[in-house]
Amino acid sequence: MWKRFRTNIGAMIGVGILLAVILIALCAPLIYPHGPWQMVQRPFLPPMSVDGLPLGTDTLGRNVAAQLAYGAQVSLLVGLVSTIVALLIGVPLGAVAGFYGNWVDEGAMRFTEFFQTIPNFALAIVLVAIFEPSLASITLAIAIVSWPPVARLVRAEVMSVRKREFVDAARLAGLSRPKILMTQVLPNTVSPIIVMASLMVATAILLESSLSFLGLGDPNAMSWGYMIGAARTVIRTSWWLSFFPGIAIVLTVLALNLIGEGLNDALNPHLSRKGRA
Amino acid sequence: MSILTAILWRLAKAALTLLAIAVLNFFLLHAAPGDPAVVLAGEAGAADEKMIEQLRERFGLDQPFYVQLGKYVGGIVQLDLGYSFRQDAPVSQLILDRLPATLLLTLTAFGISLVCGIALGVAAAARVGKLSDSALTTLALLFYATPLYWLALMAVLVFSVWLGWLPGFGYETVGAGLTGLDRVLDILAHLILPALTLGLFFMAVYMRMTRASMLEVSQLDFVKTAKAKGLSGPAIRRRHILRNAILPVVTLAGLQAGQLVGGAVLTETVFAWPGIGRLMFESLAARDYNTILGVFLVSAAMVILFNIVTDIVYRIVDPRIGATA
Amino acid sequence: MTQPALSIENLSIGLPEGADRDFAVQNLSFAIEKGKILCVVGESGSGKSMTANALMGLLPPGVTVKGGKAVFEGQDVLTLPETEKQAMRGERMAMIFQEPMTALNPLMRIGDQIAEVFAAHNRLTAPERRKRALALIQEVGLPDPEKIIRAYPFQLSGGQRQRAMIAMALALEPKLLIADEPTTALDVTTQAQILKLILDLREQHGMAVMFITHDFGVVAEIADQVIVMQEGKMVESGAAQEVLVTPKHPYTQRLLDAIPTGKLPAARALGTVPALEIKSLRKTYRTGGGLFKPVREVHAVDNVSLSVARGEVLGLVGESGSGKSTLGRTAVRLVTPDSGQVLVGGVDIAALSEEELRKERHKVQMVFQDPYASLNPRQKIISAITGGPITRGIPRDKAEARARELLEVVGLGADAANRYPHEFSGGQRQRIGIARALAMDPELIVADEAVSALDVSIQAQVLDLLRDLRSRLDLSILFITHDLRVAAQLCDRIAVMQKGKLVEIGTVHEIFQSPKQAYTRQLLAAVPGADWQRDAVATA
Amino acid sequence: MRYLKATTILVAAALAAPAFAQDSGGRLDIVVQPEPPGLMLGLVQNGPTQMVAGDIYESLLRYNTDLEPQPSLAKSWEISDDGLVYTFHLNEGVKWHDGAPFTAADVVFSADVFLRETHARLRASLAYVDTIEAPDANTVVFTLKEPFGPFINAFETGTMPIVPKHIYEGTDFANNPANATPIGTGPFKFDKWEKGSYIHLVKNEDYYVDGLPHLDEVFYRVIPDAAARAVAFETGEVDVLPGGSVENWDIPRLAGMDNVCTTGKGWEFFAPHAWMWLNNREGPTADKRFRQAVMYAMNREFMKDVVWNGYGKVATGPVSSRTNFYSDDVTIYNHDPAKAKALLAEMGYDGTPVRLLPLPYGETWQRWAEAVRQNLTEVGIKVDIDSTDVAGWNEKTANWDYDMAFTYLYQYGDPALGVSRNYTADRIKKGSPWNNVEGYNNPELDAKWANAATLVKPEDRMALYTEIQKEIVDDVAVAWMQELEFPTIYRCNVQDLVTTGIGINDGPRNAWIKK
Repeated sequence: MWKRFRTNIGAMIGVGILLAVILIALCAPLIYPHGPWQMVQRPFLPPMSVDGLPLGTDTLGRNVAAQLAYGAQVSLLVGLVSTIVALLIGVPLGAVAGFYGNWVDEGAMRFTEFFQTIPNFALAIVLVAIFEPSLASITLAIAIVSWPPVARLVRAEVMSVRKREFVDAARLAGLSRPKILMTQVLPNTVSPIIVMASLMVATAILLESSLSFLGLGDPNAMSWGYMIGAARTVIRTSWWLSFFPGIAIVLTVLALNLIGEGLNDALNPHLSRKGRA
Repeated sequence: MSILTAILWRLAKAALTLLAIAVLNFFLLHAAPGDPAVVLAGEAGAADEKMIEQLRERFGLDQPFYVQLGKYVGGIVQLDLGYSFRQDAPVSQLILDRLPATLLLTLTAFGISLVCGIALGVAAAARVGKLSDSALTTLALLFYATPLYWLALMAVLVFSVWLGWLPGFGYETVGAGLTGLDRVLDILAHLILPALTLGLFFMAVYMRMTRASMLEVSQLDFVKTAKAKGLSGPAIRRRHILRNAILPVVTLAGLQAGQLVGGAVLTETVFAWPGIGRLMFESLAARDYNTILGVFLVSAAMVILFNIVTDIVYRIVDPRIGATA
Repeated sequence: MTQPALSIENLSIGLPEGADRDFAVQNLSFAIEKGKILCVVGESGSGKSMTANALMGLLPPGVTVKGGKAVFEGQDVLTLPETEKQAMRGERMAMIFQEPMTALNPLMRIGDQIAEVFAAHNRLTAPERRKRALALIQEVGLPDPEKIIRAYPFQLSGGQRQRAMIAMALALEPKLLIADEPTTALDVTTQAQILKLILDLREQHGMAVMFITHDFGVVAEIADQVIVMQEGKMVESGAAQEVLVTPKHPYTQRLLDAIPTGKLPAARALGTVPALEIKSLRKTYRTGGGLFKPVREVHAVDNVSLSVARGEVLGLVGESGSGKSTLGRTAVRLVTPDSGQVLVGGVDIAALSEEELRKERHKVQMVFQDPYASLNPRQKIISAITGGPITRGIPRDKAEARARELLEVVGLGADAANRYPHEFSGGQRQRIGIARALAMDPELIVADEAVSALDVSIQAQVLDLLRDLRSRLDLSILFITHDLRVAAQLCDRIAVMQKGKLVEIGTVHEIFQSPKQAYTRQLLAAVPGADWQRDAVATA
Repeated sequence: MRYLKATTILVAAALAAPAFAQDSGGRLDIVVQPEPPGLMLGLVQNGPTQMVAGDIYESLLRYNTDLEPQPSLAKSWEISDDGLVYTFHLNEGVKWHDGAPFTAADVVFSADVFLRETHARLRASLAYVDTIEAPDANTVVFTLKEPFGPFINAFETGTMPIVPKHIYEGTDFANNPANATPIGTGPFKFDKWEKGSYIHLVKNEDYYVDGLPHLDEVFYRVIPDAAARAVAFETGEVDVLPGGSVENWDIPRLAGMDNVCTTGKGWEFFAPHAWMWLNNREGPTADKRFRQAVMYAMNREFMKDVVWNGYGKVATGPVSSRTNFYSDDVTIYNHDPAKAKALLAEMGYDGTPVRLLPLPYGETWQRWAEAVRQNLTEVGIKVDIDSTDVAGWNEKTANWDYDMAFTYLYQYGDPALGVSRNYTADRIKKGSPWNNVEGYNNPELDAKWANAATLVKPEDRMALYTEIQKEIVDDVAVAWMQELEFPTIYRCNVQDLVTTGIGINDGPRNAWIKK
């Protein structure tokens, strides 16, 4: 599997970019010990115009490079944590629905459908506004709007796995149903979940940046969406302020997508079809 | 089960879903900090106790929570979305005023993304492994990874500000007094940028899906049958692969309708498009509960509508559904 | 000798890099006479389908013709440019496939799919095409052509779809029909009908048929000529009668030997203590139901009573949809019956609660059909086998020791224990499945089509194992199969089911030699090569 | 009796206006942001409503950029020497937009009945009023209980809009269907409101000042996004960007375009004054030394230059230098981190984090809060920015749930109207974000505020206000930040757009477009 993944050029490019982003995020406090908010120079300095400020300064004279580095922390953190939370909601729900079927399934799927009916970005906006923007509320809101596809995927996978004969064999072995679900069924749904999770991190990063762009970001955490949102009014005079964070988002999301596709090809060549729900 | 009964059944279910959404959101919104009376008073530039009391009374906020909920749900059942005190107009009026713009935007974006996505997906699948396929898939991946709003900003910058080809915002040229075809063309010109930016992301999604689906269907047995009949490659793609490959794309499109409507909030904000997404965003800051709830309901109804439409398309394309369901 | 319809010389087909061998087909040469049926026989992976695909120009990507030629109507079809191949396909050379369920476009009406053949070759006008389609539908014996022409594939049964496929293949009166295992997925009675149809059509149209099969029974039914293939090479060829009666190559002999011959084994004396008693069992499936959907009821098991004595192997035979699998699954309580009793060792397991059931589970075990689905790919063999005993409370070390022992018993060796399922072949997995069932010390094993998915030679080995276990461990087995020949080899008694009802039950000899019910006779008659085998019985 | 002589001269000038050959006709597109919640000025007085409805409704007076009263519905007026009786002589032949005649009864109804019920800010001034009477159809007399210096400033359109008695009398004001189609006496009539897009006003042909207005129509354009508003101006889609409609960073660029003029005028009446409430009740901010440290820690000049792009002026105290009664005789807090640190050390600040609530009015305010946080961080104060939207901001400030909170308020031309409300103890009331939110409680000063409001002589008032300012600045009741300046950006061929102290709000009345 790893062999197949390694030969996928796109995936390896993705891994490379992602590792670089992670490295930058981790090293941000070392390179820029004063944080992303420090006003270091005149505002609106274009890139490369002053030594030490390769990407220029923003509206308050803050170092864009430092902002990007700290923004990577927020993007990755929110992307990762919200995906984990979404998985924590979606996997059990989908698993139980798919495994027990009948009214459990009916109920769980109605519930899921219900969440899919509310336009998810609108719901995220309202949730963040209600809980007040902070990293925690943003993460939670993203998780709340992104679990339904997980639940559907896991349900579909569980339903297909539970029909397989080894599940019958486990029943005949006298295993209890929860145990069958945990030891026999769920382990066989892991690959598509991993693939989906990698794509969800990407989507979560996009969502976080969209929220920040609308001014619903955590005001105490520098993020890429915030940078674009803050720079949109000066986009004509200072293109670099919205350009660089935009590129950062595109690269990171692209990297995650490439990795997701690579994983998909390596783990389960037919996920694209099953995973569509 | 005929299409008609299926639709009726869906509508009945949809009504229940909508009611549930109303109740849930009612709870959610009323849990939010911020008192609409205080906001409204605050905006007036001055406020005293008396004014806030008056406003609360007018809004019905002085009543117990369950009474407010009861009244609201009672209204919903009669298709009354309530009254916006912030805007001083019935919510249904506010939404109806703005709905055409949103429908125009989302439907155009949906149409563009679906048609172009499928067309490009088919094109890429037909050239699988070739350079043009790689170029198309890479482009799709890029669109897929680009934040919608950023794309929108860049589009305004390039096409509106630098090149001056297209209007960068708004729904039509205000007060130009255009009528008939001129007005339609004017609206179309305004529509291009927002619909494209909103559609590009979904176009990428549908294209990738179509491509994958085409490739997968082309492995199926009946394609071999078609080849064995002596059909040409293009004929096989058109008559056999495409129709089968589109089904999952249609399903996906239906499921993504929610995202499309959600994405409209961003697009409408950047392009000053006078739709319900923007209405919601603005109402949120003002805690104009009834309007937010109304927008939620209407947009959820739109999602359901998209779902029903894709369902119908599915039923038309796939004869198996109606018979075995 | 007249000009053959097709002659192949030194055909070699290369496999892509990384495959388990370099050539799918190597140095293959044979010819088909006009109007004759040539059967290509071999087990899976023998290269017989690749040969057919190469002729049609339908090789999968990566697989290429490496050498040789195939002369058809004076041209080497292997070197034709794609456009000419395309023109040839469907018009002069047609093909039908194994899976009627997937070989038709699910979204297109049958009539359109037939008419499309004419369209592909620019023949006829639209109304004429329709007329011809109707005629063809009639010719292949489909009922109610006016309705069929507008039907979608899902509205047809498997046999009907295969007929529709044949109609398509016949549309332009091809000179050569390639049939790639066209009856393998069908029930025996349907298979017999389709074989007859192909024979009839050959008579009427005088086309040559290249018929690919793994079943010597089918060969006996229709072949004029036979070639036998093994791992891409032809090992034997000749007239059908010759090959069947006096096979020369050891592989052919092995294959013929492996076929459940229908030679009836001597009857054994049976005990009278029942291991399983099924009384008035009923199971009805309801589909649909809901506000607008009519309820559809299928009586899968309809008032069936039977018993399996301790040490007996009872064969449960029937076509698909006969309810035999449901009965088997009810016997192990994977399905809960609507009414009736399932007594195992005196306990009615149909009436147990979920909790009680888990304690009684070990009494009946099952061996499943699909060797690839019946083992958890993420679980080592040892834990697959010991899972049940450990749940029952047997200490882990004891359970593991027993598991290794059982792996020896089923002929795998104890070192198989620490490996994962994907390291084993289909036949080996079936052995693991048997070991797993045995590990529970069951009073009864239900084997649900346990050998159906296996190649003939492997099938024979597994049957040998079961026979061996039967006598060594005094096993009681409910052996479910669609194949009467297989049942005859292993079973003491046979029960025949049709549409949920028990049609007939009796000893193997009673069923084979003096069947009482018409349906049983029909089934027996439909067994491919029945006549030939009757000869075999006679000569045995 | 004291006549304001300027009156007649200006009326003459106005009447003589056509002699200057202003071009007539044309259309003006003005950005309005955010979209007003309603246009019935008597009911809603938020900024956008005042801007649009200021063309539809009128009050008795207008105020020039020096805040001197000018005629409007009243052509002349007198104030008795004791400062208790205000007599207004109304223009004759004035008609409501629906054709009904305008009379003194409308004024009495508006001030005494309608606005008393609906207008919180005016209600505070009306508390000084004893009676409002109309001796004849063209005369209105306000009689006060005690002198109230700033009363003459209360006759501005947004403060006392005159509403039609014949439409509102005896109805439920808030729910009157006529609110959707406002009827005023102003130079423009309401035509159409395309929600989310624009409000269209058309020329009032029957306007009582001959020759006015010059424009045929005015469009107020709703464009929700600051960047889009800038684009709209650049592409020529709108002609006027009122103060605050684009971010400050964009102003120099837009102002540098051809045929674009800017003016800082037109805000004198409001004199927006920005500060941070420092919660005087609890937390570190309850300590005067901490509040002083905050003042020293901040580099307000830098913030003005960078955040506000140089527009405005650093505030020295509670009163804007642009209004009356400003005193510069106060302690000046320059950027002095060392002093700030010393003060913090003296009080023993333990590093308790303080929450900073920015004003959710766009990028500038957000940046401002970030700059403050950075400055405070540099002297060792730990600051968390509280994030919130407009509603949350209102809620939190109204409920005193903050440590430091940005705000800005209009001064309405007189400390007694716009300043004292933020500092006197009687205005410490939960539930409103527009009073003494910080909880500053100084009874001695309260008395001085009260006294200053009722003195008749300006010089007496000045003396008191000077004392007040000196003391309150030492106490750092709040952290005064800046006198805001919102430049109006417009095409240079738009003439006479800003002629009064409320700028655009009643600007289109006199504006004309040079051809």
